[in-house]
Amino acid sequence: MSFNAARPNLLAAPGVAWLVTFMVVPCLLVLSYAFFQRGVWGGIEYTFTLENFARVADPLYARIFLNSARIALTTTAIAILIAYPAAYAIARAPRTRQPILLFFAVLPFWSNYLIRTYAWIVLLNREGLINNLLRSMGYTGEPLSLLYTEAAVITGLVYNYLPFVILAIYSTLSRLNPELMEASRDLGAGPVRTFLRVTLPLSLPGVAAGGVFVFVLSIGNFVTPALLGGGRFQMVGNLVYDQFLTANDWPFGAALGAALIVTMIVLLFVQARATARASGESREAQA
Amino acid sequence: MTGNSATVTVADAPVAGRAGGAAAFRRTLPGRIVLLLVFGFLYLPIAVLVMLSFNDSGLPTAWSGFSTRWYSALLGNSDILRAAWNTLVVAIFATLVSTILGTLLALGMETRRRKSNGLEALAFAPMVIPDIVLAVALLTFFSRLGLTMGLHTIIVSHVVFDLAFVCSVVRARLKHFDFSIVEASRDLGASGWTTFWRVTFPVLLPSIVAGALLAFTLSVDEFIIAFFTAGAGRSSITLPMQIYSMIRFGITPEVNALATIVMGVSATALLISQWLNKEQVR
Amino acid sequence: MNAETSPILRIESVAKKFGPVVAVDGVSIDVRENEFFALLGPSGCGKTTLLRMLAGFETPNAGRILLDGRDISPLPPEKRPLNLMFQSYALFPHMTVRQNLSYGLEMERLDKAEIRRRVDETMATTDLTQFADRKPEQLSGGQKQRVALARALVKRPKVLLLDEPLGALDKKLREKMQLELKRMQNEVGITFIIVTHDQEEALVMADRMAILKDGRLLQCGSPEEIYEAPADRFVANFIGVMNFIDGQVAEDGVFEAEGLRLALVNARPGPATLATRPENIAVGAPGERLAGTIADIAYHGLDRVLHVKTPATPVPMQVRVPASGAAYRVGDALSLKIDPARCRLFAGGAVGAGG
Amino acid sequence: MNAETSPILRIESVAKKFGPVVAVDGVSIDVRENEFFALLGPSGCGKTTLLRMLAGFETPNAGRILLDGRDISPLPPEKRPLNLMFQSYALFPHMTVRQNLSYGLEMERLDKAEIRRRVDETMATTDLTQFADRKPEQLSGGQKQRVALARALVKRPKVLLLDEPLGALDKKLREKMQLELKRMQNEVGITFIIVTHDQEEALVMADRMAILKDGRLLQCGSPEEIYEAPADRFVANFIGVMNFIDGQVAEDGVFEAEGLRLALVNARPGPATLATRPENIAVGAPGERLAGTIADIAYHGLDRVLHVKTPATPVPMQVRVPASGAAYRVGDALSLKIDPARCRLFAGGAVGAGG
Amino acid sequence: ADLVISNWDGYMAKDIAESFKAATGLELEVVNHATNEEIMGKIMAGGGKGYDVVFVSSPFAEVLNAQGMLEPLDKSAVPNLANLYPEAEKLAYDPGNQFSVPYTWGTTGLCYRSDKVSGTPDSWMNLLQPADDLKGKTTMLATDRWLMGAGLLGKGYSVNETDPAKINEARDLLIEAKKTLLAYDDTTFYSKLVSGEASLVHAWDGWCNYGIAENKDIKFVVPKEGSDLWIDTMVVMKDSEHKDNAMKFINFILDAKNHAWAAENILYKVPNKAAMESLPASLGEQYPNMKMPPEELVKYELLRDLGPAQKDYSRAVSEIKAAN
Ligand SMILES: Nc1ncnc2c1ncn2[C@@H]1O[C@H](COP(=O)(O)OP(=O)(O)OP(=O)(O)O)[C@@H](O)[C@H]1O
Ligand SMILES: Nc1ncnc2c1ncn2[C@@H]1O[C@H](COP(=O)(O)OP(=O)(O)OP(=O)(O)O)[C@@H](O)[C@H]1O
Ligand SMILES: NCCCCN
Ligand SMILES: [Mg+2]
Ligand SMILES: [Mg+2]
Repeated sequence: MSFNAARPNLLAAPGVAWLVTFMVVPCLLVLSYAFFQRGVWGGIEYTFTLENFARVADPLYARIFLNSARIALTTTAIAILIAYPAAYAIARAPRTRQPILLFFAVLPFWSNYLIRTYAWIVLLNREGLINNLLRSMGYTGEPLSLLYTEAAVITGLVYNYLPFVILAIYSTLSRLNPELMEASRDLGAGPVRTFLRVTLPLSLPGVAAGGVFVFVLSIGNFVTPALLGGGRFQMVGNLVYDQFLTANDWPFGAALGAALIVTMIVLLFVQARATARASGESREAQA
Repeated sequence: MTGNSATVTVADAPVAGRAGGAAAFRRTLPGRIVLLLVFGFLYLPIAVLVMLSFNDSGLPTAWSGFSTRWYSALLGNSDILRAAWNTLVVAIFATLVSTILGTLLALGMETRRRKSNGLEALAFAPMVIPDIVLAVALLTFFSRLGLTMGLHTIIVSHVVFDLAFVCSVVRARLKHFDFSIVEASRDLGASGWTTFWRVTFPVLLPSIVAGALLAFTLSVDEFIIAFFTAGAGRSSITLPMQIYSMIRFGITPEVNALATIVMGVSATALLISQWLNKEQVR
Repeated sequence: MNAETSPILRIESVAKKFGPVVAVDGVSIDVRENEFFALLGPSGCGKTTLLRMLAGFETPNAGRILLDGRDISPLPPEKRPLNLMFQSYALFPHMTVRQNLSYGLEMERLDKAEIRRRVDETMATTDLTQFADRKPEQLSGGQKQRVALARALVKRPKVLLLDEPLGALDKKLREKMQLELKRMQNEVGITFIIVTHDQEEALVMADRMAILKDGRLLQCGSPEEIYEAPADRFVANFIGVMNFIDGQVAEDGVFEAEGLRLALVNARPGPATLATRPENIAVGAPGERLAGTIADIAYHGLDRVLHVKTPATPVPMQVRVPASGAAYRVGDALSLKIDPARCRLFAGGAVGAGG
Repeated sequence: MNAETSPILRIESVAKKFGPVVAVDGVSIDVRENEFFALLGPSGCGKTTLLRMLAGFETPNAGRILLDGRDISPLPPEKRPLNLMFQSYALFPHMTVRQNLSYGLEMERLDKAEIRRRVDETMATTDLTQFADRKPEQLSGGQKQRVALARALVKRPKVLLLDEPLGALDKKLREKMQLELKRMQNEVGITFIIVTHDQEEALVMADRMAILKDGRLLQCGSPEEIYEAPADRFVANFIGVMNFIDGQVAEDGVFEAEGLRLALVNARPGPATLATRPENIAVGAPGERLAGTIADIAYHGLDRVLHVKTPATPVPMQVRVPASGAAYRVGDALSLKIDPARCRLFAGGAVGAGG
Repeated sequence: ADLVISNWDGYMAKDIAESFKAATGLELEVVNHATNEEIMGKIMAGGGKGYDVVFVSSPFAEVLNAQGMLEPLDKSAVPNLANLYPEAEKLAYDPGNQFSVPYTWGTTGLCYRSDKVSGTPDSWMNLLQPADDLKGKTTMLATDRWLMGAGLLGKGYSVNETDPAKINEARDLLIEAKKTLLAYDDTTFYSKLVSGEASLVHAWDGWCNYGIAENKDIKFVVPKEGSDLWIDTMVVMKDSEHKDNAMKFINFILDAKNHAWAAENILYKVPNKAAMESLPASLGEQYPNMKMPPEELVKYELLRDLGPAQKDYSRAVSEIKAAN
C-alpha cells in the first residue's frame, strides 16, 4: 500500500480534524485552568499557580487510582474471559446468522444504563429475586449479601461492557483464515495449543481493543459503583467529576483530569506495544 | 437503527481458506453452550426489567400483580417519548458520522508507513478523557463560539468519542489485513474512492458493523456529555437525561415499559427483515 | 521400489461433496511404505481435497482411510502421523521464518538445541538461512513456498503430503529441491504423496502415480506404465503429448486412415483411434508413408516440435525433431513414419493394445 | 517480431530497496510494442518487485519508467494503462467469479451488455464458465489462478503484466492458456510482460526475455540468443541444462581437461570453462573421446538423461539420449563426443565464443 | 417558548405548562436536570443561556448570585410573595428574597422501621455507631454536605464547619461508620426500608414520607444534636430573555393552590403559609413531619456555601469513599 504516500494522511484527515476541533482545542481550553486558582465562590481566578499539580501528587489520589485500576483490570480480565468464547462462537456460526447474534448481543444495551442497573439491584439485593429463589428452594440461612460489594460492582461493569469486548474480538476473529488453524493442527498442535499459539495471537488486536474499552469505561464509571457498590467504591472518573461539579474546583479538576489522561495514554502506549509484539506485527520493520 | 443493522449481511470470508475448511473443527455443541450461557447472562436483568414493566406497583421490589398501566402511562408521557426519539436521532447521526470518520481514520493510521505517536495519542484520547472534562470543555467551547446548542451539538460531541471506539475496532481488524486486494482494485482501474466502496468496505464490513453497533450503544446510553452539550429546551433532551432527572423522585416503571418496547420493536424488525431476506433469496 | 511391501496408506472408496459439487468421487489408492507417490490431474479434479481428507481437515462423505491398517478417521489432524504442505502455504503471518519452522517441532516437545539444529539444517537445504528472521509478508512468492515446504519437511513425518510444493520455484532450485526430497525419502524413509502439475517432475521422481479426473481415479501405476500404456484416451493425452489418428482396423489387423496404412499386431477390427507420441514419429522425405506439410515450428530449447498438417488428422500432428538436425521451414512438405511398435490403439473408448 | 518499433515501455536504471534489502538494483529494459516479453530469474531476484513498480504499487528508489515516452511515476495505479495479475491472485473474496471479472470493466464504465459479453467470452476461454457464481474460497488452486488471469485479461490493457500466470495449471490447460495469450497478443495487440519459472514456456512463447539475478539484469535477448549464447556462466546454467568442464586453453587453441582435448576456433589461451548442453553430446562406444561410466539414468518421458561420471568434471555430466534408442544400464562404460561447434567457453568469468 | 425553566423531573405538576398557559397565556417549556451539581456545572461553563428560571438548592443559589449570574427579583411582579411564611423571608443566605424564592424546605434526619429498631432512635450516633442488630442495615446520604453534616453533627459541630481539624474528626467518625453501613444511598433509601433491606436510614424528611406511604411502621425523627435546614429555591437567570415571564411564573407557583401541589404530591413542606393551610388535615396525620411548624424548622442550621473550605470537605469525602 505504498503507491501513494499522501493517501493515508488524506484518509485520516477528517477524523483528525474533528478530534482537533472538538476535542483537543476545547480540552486544552479547560485543562489550562489547571494553572489558575479556584475563586472563592468556585469559578476561576486568573492567577498563575502550580499548586493544583502539587495537590494531584497527594497519595490519596494515587491510592484511589490504583484501587479503581485494580477493579477495572479485574473487570477487564473477566469480561475478556467471557467475551472471547462468545465472540469465537459467533464468528464460527453460519455466516448469515452472525449479524443476528451480534445484534442480540448488544440489544439489551439499547435500554438504559440506569434501569439495567436497577434490574441488577432487584436481582441481587438481600430481599431480591436471587435470595427469594434460594429461600423458596429451602435455603434458611442469612440472606446472601450480594449487593454493595466489590463483586457486585465488577458484575455490573462486566455486564455493561461485555458486548463491547464481544464486538471487538469478533471483529478480528471473523476473518481469520481457517487454514492457519489447520496448519497448526497439522503440525501437531492440539486445539488448545493452536488456540494459544495461532488463534489468540492473531486475534490479540481485537482482544486488546476490547480490553481497552472495558478498562477505560470502567475506570471512569460512577453509576455502577454508586448503585451496585452502595457508594463504597470510587473510580477515578468520579474524582474528576467531583472536582468539577461537587467541589466546584475546576482548576484542581483540570489538573487531576490532565494527570489522568496522561497516565492512561502512557498505559495505552505500553499496552499497544506489548500487543503488537505478541501478535507479531511487523509493519514497522517493513517501512 | 434497527432497520439499518437488520439488513446488513456480513460479507463473505477473506483471503485464502476454504469454506468447508473449519467444518471439521466446528464443534457446534460447545459453541452453543457458550452462547446460551453468555446470552443468558446478558438477558437476565432484561427479563427482570420486562417483568417490572408489567408490575402493578411502582416500587421495583415486590410483585403486586400484572398490569399494563405503565404502558398506558408511557403512551401518555410525551416527555419520555420525545426524549426517546431524540436519543434515536442523536445515536443514529453520531453513529453514521463516527463510523465513517472512524473507519477512514483507522485506514489512514494502518496504511501509514510510519507510526505516529501523536496520531496514536489523538486516537486514544477520546476514550480516556473523563466524560466530565469533555463535557465541560465542549460546553465552554460551544458557548464561546456563541453557538446555539441542541441535538446537533450533542451529535457533534458524541462523534468525538464514538469515532475513537469505531477506529479502534476497525484498526484491530486491519492489523493482519491483506492489502493486495486493494491494490488489485486500483490496478483494475478503480479510484481510491471506488476501491473503498467496492472492496475495502465490504471486506471490512463485519468490523465496521461491530464498530457501528458499539458507537450506537455508547451514544444511546451517554448522559453527561449529552446533558452539557444539549440546548436549554425540551427539544434536545435525550432519554438518559430524562431518566437521570427522574432519580430524585423515583424512576417509574414507565421507563421499563419503554425499554421493553424499544428492544421488542428492534428485535422484531430485525427478525422480519431477516425473514424477508431469506424469502428473497429463494 | 518397494512393490512388495504392504500399503502404509490405504484410501478406500473415499468420496467428498461440497454441497452439489462432487470433489472426490469414490477414489481407492494404496500407497506403499517409503514410496514417492504423485497425484496428477487437471485443475479442480480433487487432488487438494483428497490430501485434505488424508490430513484430517475434511471428513469424507464415504469411504475409509487406513494408515498402517488402522482407520484414522477418528483421529484429529494433530494426532495423524502425516503432514500436509498447503497449496496456499498457510504460513503463520505473526511468526518469522524460523518460528514457522520451529513450531511443529515445539509441538513434539523436542529440546531447544535439537529444534535449533533441525531448523537450521532444513533452512540450509531449502536456501532459507538468510531469511530466518523475516516475516512471511517480507518474502517473495518462491521464498514463501520454500518456507511452507520446509515447515512440513522439518517434521519428518511418516507420510508427507505435498500440494504443489515446487510450483513457484525456478528450474534450478526446483531440481535442487527434488534431489532433497529424494534424499529424504531414502535417508529418512519418508513416504511422499505429492501433487504436481509438472509432468517431468512426476515422471522423474515418482515411484508410482495416480491420474485423477473429475474426482475419479483413472489410472494408477509407475510413470513408465502410464506414459507407455495409458489406460484411456484422456490419460494418454494428459501425460505428455499424444497425436490421435481416427481410423478403422481392417480384418487383417491393418489400421487404416486417410493417407495412412499401418500393420498392427493383435488389433481387433473395428473403428479405432491410433495414438502415438511426437518422439515416435520419424521424418522422411516426401513420398514415404503419411504425407504432410509443416504448419508451425516451435522451438523448445533442446529440440523443435514440428506441427504437421496431414490428411489423417483434424489438427496438425506434433513431431519432435532435434534442434541441431536438418533445418525445416514452415510450408515444407515431408512424410511421417510412425513406429507401429510404439503406438496405442483405443477402440470405442475401450483399451486395445498396440504392438 | 517487432524488433524495429520503438519501445512502448522503457525501464531506466530502476532500483528498489526494502530497508536493507536491495530487491531491484538498477535495471534497464526496453519492452517493444506488441512484444511477448518474459522475465526470468531465481526465486527472490526481484521480478515481482519490478512488476509492482511498473503497476505503480511501489515507488522506485531510483530510475524512471517511461510508457510511450512519458514518465508514468506521477500516475496512480488506476491511471496506468497496464494491468497486473498478482502472483498471490488477490481475488476479491466477497465477489463471485463473474463479479471479479466484471469489476475492471465496470471501472471503464462499459455498458452492461458489453461487460457481460466480454466476461462470458473470457470465462469461456479460461474454462471458468461453470464457476461463474462461485466465490473464490470455493475454488481449487488452479481455478483461482485462472480467475486472476482472466480478471487481468478481460481488461485488454496496452501492457499486461503477468506474475507467474500459469504455474498452478496442468500441462494441457497451460498449453491452452499459452495459445490464448498468444492469440490475444496477435489479435488484440497486447504487450505482455510475463514472469515464469517454466523455461519451456518462456522459450516457446517469448519474443524476448530478460534474466535477472539478485535484482540485477544479466542478459536480455531472444530465447535463441540466450539459450545459444548465454552471457555468463550463471545464465548458461540457469536456462536449460549445461555441463561445465574446467580446463585450460593451450596456445594452439586446443581446450584441455582431464581426459579431454578439444580443438576450438578463436579461443584465447588461459584457464577457461567449457560449457555444453546435454543434447550436444553424442554417445559412442568406449574408446572415443571423453570416457565415462553411467552413474544414473533419469527417465524424462520422451527421452532419457544419462548422468555420466567422467574424469573431467566433479559432477556427472548430463547426456540426453532418445528413450527409444539403445538400452543403457547404470555402470555401463561409454565415451562422449562433444560437438566443438556447439560449445561456449567462459574464461575467468569473461565471455569467450566457442565455435 | 415564552419561558424555559429547569427543574428536577416530577417536582412540579405534570400539567404545569397547560395550567400556566391557561392562567397567563404564556408557553412554558420545562426541562429537567438530575442534580444541583449538574445544572450548576452547566450554567457555570456555558453561562446558562436559554434558561429563565432554574430550581436549585440554597447554597447553589448563593453561589450563582455571588457570581453575578442572577437577576434580582422584581417584587412588584410577584405579589404572591405575600403568601410566604415570614420565616421564609428572613433566610440568611438571601434575607428579603432579593434573588431567590424558596420552593420547598425541610430538614434531614433518621428514617426507620419502628418494628425493626429496638427503642426510638434519637441521635446521629444511632446511625454512626449502630446497635448490633442494626449493623449492615443502615444507609447514609452520599452527597458531600449531608454526609459530612451527619459526622459533624455527631461530633457536635456546625454543618458549615470550616476548621480543618474538626472536619478531620468528622471524617474519622464517618470512616468508622462506613464499616457498619449497608450502603450510601441518595435515591432509593426509602424503598430499602420498605423491602426490609435496611432498618435505619439517613433521610430527607420529605423523602422518608414515600416510605411511610408504603409502610405505616416507618417513622422519621430529627436527632437531638440538631440538623440542617435545606431549601430548594427558584432563581431567575441574569441572561434570561424573558425576565417578566419568569416573574410571572414565580408568582404563579406561589399561588396557594399551585404551591400546595408540591406538598400534596411530593410530600415536601412548602414555605407557603396559604398553601400549607389549605392542606387536608389527614396529610399531617399520615406524615407527621409535614406538621413541623416553620418556627421549628428554621431553628435548624441553614446550609451555606463553604468558600475555600469546600476543598477540605471534598478531600474528606474522597478519603471516606476510598477507605475500606
Ligand atoms: N517487504 C519486504 N521486506 C523486505 N524484503 C522484501 C520485501 N518484499 C520483498 N522482499 C525481498 O526482495 C527480494 C525480491 O522479491 P520479489 O518478490 O520481487 O522476488 P521474485 O523475483 O518475485 O521472487 P519469486 O520468484 O520467489 O516470486 C526478495 O529477496 C524478497 O525477500
Ligand atoms: N468449498 C467448496 N465449495 C464448492 N466447491 C468446492 C469447494 N472447495 C473445492 N471445491 C471444488 O471441488 C473441486 C476439487 O477441488 P480441489 O481443490 O480438490 O482441486 P485440485 O485438484 O486441488 O485442483 P488444483 O490443481 O486447481 O488445485 C473443484 O472443482 C473445486 O471447485
Ligand atoms: N470517555 C468517553 C466515554 C463515553 C462513554 N460514556
Ligand atoms: Mg489444489
Ligand atoms: Mg514473485
